[in-house]
Amino acid sequence: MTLLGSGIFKGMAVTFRNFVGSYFHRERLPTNDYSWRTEGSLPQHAGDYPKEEGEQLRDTTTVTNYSRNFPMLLHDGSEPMDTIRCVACQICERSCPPQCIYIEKSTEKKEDSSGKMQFYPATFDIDVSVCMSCQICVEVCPFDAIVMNSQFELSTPNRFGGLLLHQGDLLKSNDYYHKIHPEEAAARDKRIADEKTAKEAKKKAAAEAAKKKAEAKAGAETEAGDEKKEVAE
Amino acid sequence: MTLHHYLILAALLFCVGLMGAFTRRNAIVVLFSVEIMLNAANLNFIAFWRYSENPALLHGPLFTLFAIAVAAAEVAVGLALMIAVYRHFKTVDLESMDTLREE
Amino acid sequence: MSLEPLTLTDILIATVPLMLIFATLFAFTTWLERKALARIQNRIGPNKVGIPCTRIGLFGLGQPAADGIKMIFKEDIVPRGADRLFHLLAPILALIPAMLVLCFLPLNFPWIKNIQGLVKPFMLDGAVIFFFAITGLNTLAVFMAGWASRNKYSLLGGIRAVAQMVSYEIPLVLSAVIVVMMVGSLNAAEIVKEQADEYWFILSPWGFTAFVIFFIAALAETNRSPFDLPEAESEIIAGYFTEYSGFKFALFFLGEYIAMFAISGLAVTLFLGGGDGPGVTMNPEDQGLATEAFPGLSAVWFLAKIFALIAVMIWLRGTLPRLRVDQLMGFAWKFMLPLSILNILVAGFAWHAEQLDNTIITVITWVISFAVLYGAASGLNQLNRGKVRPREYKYAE
Amino acid sequence: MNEVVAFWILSVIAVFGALVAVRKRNLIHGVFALLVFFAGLSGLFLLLLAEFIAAVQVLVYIGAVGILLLFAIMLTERVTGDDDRRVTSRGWFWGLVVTAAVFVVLLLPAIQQLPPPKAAQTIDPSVKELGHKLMNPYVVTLEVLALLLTAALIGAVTAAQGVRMPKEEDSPE
Amino acid sequence: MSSPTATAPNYELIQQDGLETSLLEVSMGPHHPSTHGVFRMDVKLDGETVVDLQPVFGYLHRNHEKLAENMSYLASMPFTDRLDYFNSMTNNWAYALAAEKLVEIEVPERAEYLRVIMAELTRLVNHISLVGFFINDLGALGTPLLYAFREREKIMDLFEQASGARMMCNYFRFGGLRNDVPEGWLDRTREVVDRFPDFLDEYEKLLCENEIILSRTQGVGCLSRDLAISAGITGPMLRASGVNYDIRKVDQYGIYNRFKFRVPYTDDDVGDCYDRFMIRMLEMRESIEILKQALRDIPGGDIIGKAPKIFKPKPAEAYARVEGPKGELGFYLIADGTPKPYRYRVRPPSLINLTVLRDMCLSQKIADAVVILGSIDIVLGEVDR
Repeated sequence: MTLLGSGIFKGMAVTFRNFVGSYFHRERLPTNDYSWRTEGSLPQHAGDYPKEEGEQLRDTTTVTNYSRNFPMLLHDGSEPMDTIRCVACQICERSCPPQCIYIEKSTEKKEDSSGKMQFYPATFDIDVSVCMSCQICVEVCPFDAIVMNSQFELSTPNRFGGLLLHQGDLLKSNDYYHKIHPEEAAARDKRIADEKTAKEAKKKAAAEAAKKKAEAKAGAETEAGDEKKEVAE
Repeated sequence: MTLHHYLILAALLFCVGLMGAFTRRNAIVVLFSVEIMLNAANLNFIAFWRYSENPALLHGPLFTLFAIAVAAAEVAVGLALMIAVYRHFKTVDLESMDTLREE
Repeated sequence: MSLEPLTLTDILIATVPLMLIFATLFAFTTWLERKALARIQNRIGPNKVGIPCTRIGLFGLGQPAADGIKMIFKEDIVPRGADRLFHLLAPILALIPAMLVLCFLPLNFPWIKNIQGLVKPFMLDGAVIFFFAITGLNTLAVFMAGWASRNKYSLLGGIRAVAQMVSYEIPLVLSAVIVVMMVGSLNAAEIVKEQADEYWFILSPWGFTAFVIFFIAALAETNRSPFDLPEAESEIIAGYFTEYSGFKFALFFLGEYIAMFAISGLAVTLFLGGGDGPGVTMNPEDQGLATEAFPGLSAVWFLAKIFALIAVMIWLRGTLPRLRVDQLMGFAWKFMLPLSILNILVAGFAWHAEQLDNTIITVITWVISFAVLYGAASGLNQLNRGKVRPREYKYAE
Repeated sequence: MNEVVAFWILSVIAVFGALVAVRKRNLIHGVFALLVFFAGLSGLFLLLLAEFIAAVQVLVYIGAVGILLLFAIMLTERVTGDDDRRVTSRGWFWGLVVTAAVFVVLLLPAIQQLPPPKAAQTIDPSVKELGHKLMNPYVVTLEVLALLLTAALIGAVTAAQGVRMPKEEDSPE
Repeated sequence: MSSPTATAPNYELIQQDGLETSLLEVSMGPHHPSTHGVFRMDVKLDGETVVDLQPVFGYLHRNHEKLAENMSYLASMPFTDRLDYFNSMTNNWAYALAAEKLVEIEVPERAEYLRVIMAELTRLVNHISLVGFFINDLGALGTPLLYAFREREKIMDLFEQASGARMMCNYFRFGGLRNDVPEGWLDRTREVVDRFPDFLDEYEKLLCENEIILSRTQGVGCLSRDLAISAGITGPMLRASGVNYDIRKVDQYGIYNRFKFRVPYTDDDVGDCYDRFMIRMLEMRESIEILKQALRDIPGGDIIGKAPKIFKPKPAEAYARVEGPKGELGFYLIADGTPKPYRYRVRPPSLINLTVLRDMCLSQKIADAVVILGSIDIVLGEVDR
């Protein structure tokens, strides 16, 4: 026979241990008390909310490597619009599940960062009140032009216009990307570089092959009949 | 304060109760009225005891105590009867319970 | 004895500090409860509101004041179908009895000695029975609120509250009867004096049983967890005060906490020796007034004991889920009532045994009564429990 | 002085409560008015130094009878009374006449025949004494009362329960 | 909506002869504190006893299935997160399985292990918060719930580190996973998993022997084995009704055949709330066993298989199901050769488990109705889709 009400006493022992433990073991507390921090290290405090339309908040980003909130557009150089990676191919617009991206293609081409003539987006809007942060646009982008930003504090006094991000709001430099997602950015850059070198190597190889072929062709035109025979076999 | 004040008050309360019992047709209100009358009587007991020659005998409070107990029993039984009546007649209106009246 | 020597000043001296002190304690208790519950749940609790216009937190001690200000300025909404008069009266009626019974607690505040007349508030000869009579009024307030709101959840809450309070009043009173039997008086001061002379009643087996029954019934009377069915949030929103907002809600809240103080105070008076404690001697001839090491010590002891009980209430609230309505009733009628009646019998026998003034007999009585009470409690528990027990489960590979 | 003020306040409360209780259409309001009357009366008992009776008055009337009435009303009637049914009985006029007559008859002896009022003695009532009295001369009464209450309890339960039809055995708990 | 086979006794109101008692109709919800979302129960009460109960749902209907039929296969992946928003990982898995069946993609070894790890972590998250909510429905003041959320937070942090989001993970892809877990993630997971049993011990001590919880849950909301089977109940609820059926064992999808784990079930035909609560508590321990084995054996390598660049399956149909924390979660796809599915259908365990609500609640108390609803473990995102 167990003690009368033993189950209740056990439960009370557990809550008592948690009561005491919450004073001594910080890891027991699931909440963060920001008031413990000093003024400067607060991520956000109430006075900082934007008071005027268009006013942006201080940089608010999280630290984990894959954190994502809303997409941003990457550019490589100092002048955002001159070095924008996006070529307005509109793949992301088509594959966006909630259809929150709106792109207008430019009518004429412009030089991109690598000096190639490309189209660029005349308009690139993302309605972040619709966006569900799914990252599909990032995955489908063949130019690595759109990646996820981790800035989470987007509150604005204007609930219609303020949540429609335009190209200017979305453009962020590659350095910023490196800052917020170092691992991911490094991997991505490495892949781009690899692809580039591979492409160049391939091109070179192709060129060489073409050259060789041309040479071979030139050199072996006499044996054409035999080769044809071989191919046929 | 004198005894007369209390006696007049008790008479007034008793008559209020009496009026309720005579003029209302809802049985529960009649029960209220009976309670008011009983309480007026209790007030008389206590007042007489307070102004009596020998209060140490405690007759007044004792009688009131018994009266309150009986009244409590009365309310309980009365309400039970009322529910039984309601079950039968679907009302506690005293005027519609007239099955004994000759037509 | 007569009412005449009492002047208005005396009345004010006796009541105003009492009301102020308990209102302050109420504010403190809300803070304490929020803080303690937060810590039990591994949260931090209120810690921001301190001195206005500064960043000094003071552990959030300003929170009750902030809450109060918020409550006052909130819109007071009365539902369209509601009975406006009763909707207004109910919270007031909930507060008044709770405030009223505070003056029956034998609190030896220093200024009480300055009162001219012989009558001291708690010297009422039938203080204990007055206490129970007036606490019973709370039921009406709850019913009134539930009925006047014209809301189904409110009505359910109100009816639950009435059924619960009426049922638990019986074990509450029956366990207090034991103390009254032992002392032979309904006078709170005399009960305290008796305990100071002999022993605190919680230390005897029957006293302990009575205390446990009393405490459980007190939880039910004040609608505290695990008996907070009338305001069961997960079932009937907020029960009888679903339709209350603003200051009326605050009044309910206040009434509930004051009732907690009052009933804990009665438990302290009946079982925990009232203001008795180190440094306090009760004077037999001076009707409950005590000689103290410094003025107010006895009141401090009293309040400390009240807060100990309230801490247990908070602790229970943080731990337990609530009962179901039929289990609640079953617990009152099938467990608490038989046990408290048996307890009265045991206490009666024990009292006669103690009159013999023989140590051996006393010790034997104590042991036997403990065994009887514990056996009866477990037996009743077994009977009521039925087949409810932890089960074994199978595993498939 | 205190006593006079208290008496007048309490008697006004009591009379007002009683009047509202018997005149109000809305029965729930009526019950609460009745409870106000009981409370006022209990205050009067306290004024007459019958404190135990005052406590019992609150305990029994306000605590128990009030709740009982509330439940009975909720079980039986349309409570608000805002339909246009007549609430007074047919013979209400004669009832009022009889009431007035009784009032006069009751007042006459109080005014005329009693000896002139005298001041109350100073008494020191104790609950203990009351208890002793209950045990010593009135113990039989007390026992009979207990019996009566038990009988009333049983009677009330039987009367209110009615004749239960024999039900199918699968009626749920 | 009544259940397919109503075997509950036909409740007749006790009409005490003459004393008219009318039923109290209470509409619990859609904004009721304990209907777990926008769910409504039209309850008819006789006193406190439930005489009739009508579940009303659809307040959260978002046209999930039709939407998915109008977008590419990949694009509905993030929408599956929003079905049962507690368990986005298992939802993803079920959908990925169905798509993989359509085109027959091989999933790399490491991805399979990671999938199992994610699914079992999800199960922990779901069960622990369900138990918390359940005890909250019983009337506790949130203490068990907050303990549960403290532990849930740790797992959510793991999810965020791996996938970038805490709840809407969107982590699975056809043929594998979106990205590899970051460095050190496995060690952190091991740490969390190793600590979890300590928490469970504490939790069991707090709850499992508490007399009030026992008496509130035992004999409440009984679901017989026959009714459970014929109503199509799955998951812990079915096992609590005495049927040993776990899709992880039956189908052995993924690599579940490599792990040694047991499936708790009850033998007696009671199936009350206590059983459902305890089965979930016990299942968490088994999940921890699976997690330990998976974290021990996980190999390196690729995390995504050779998936076609444009997902355009040949005309075919596929049904894939997983043992979600709430029951059998299935996705049924018909491909017609275009990049969009011709038909897309979800078998939501929450909805199908909810169908027996009425049968379980009849002739119980109103307080029990809330508890029974809590023990079914519904998420309205999945019920209404």
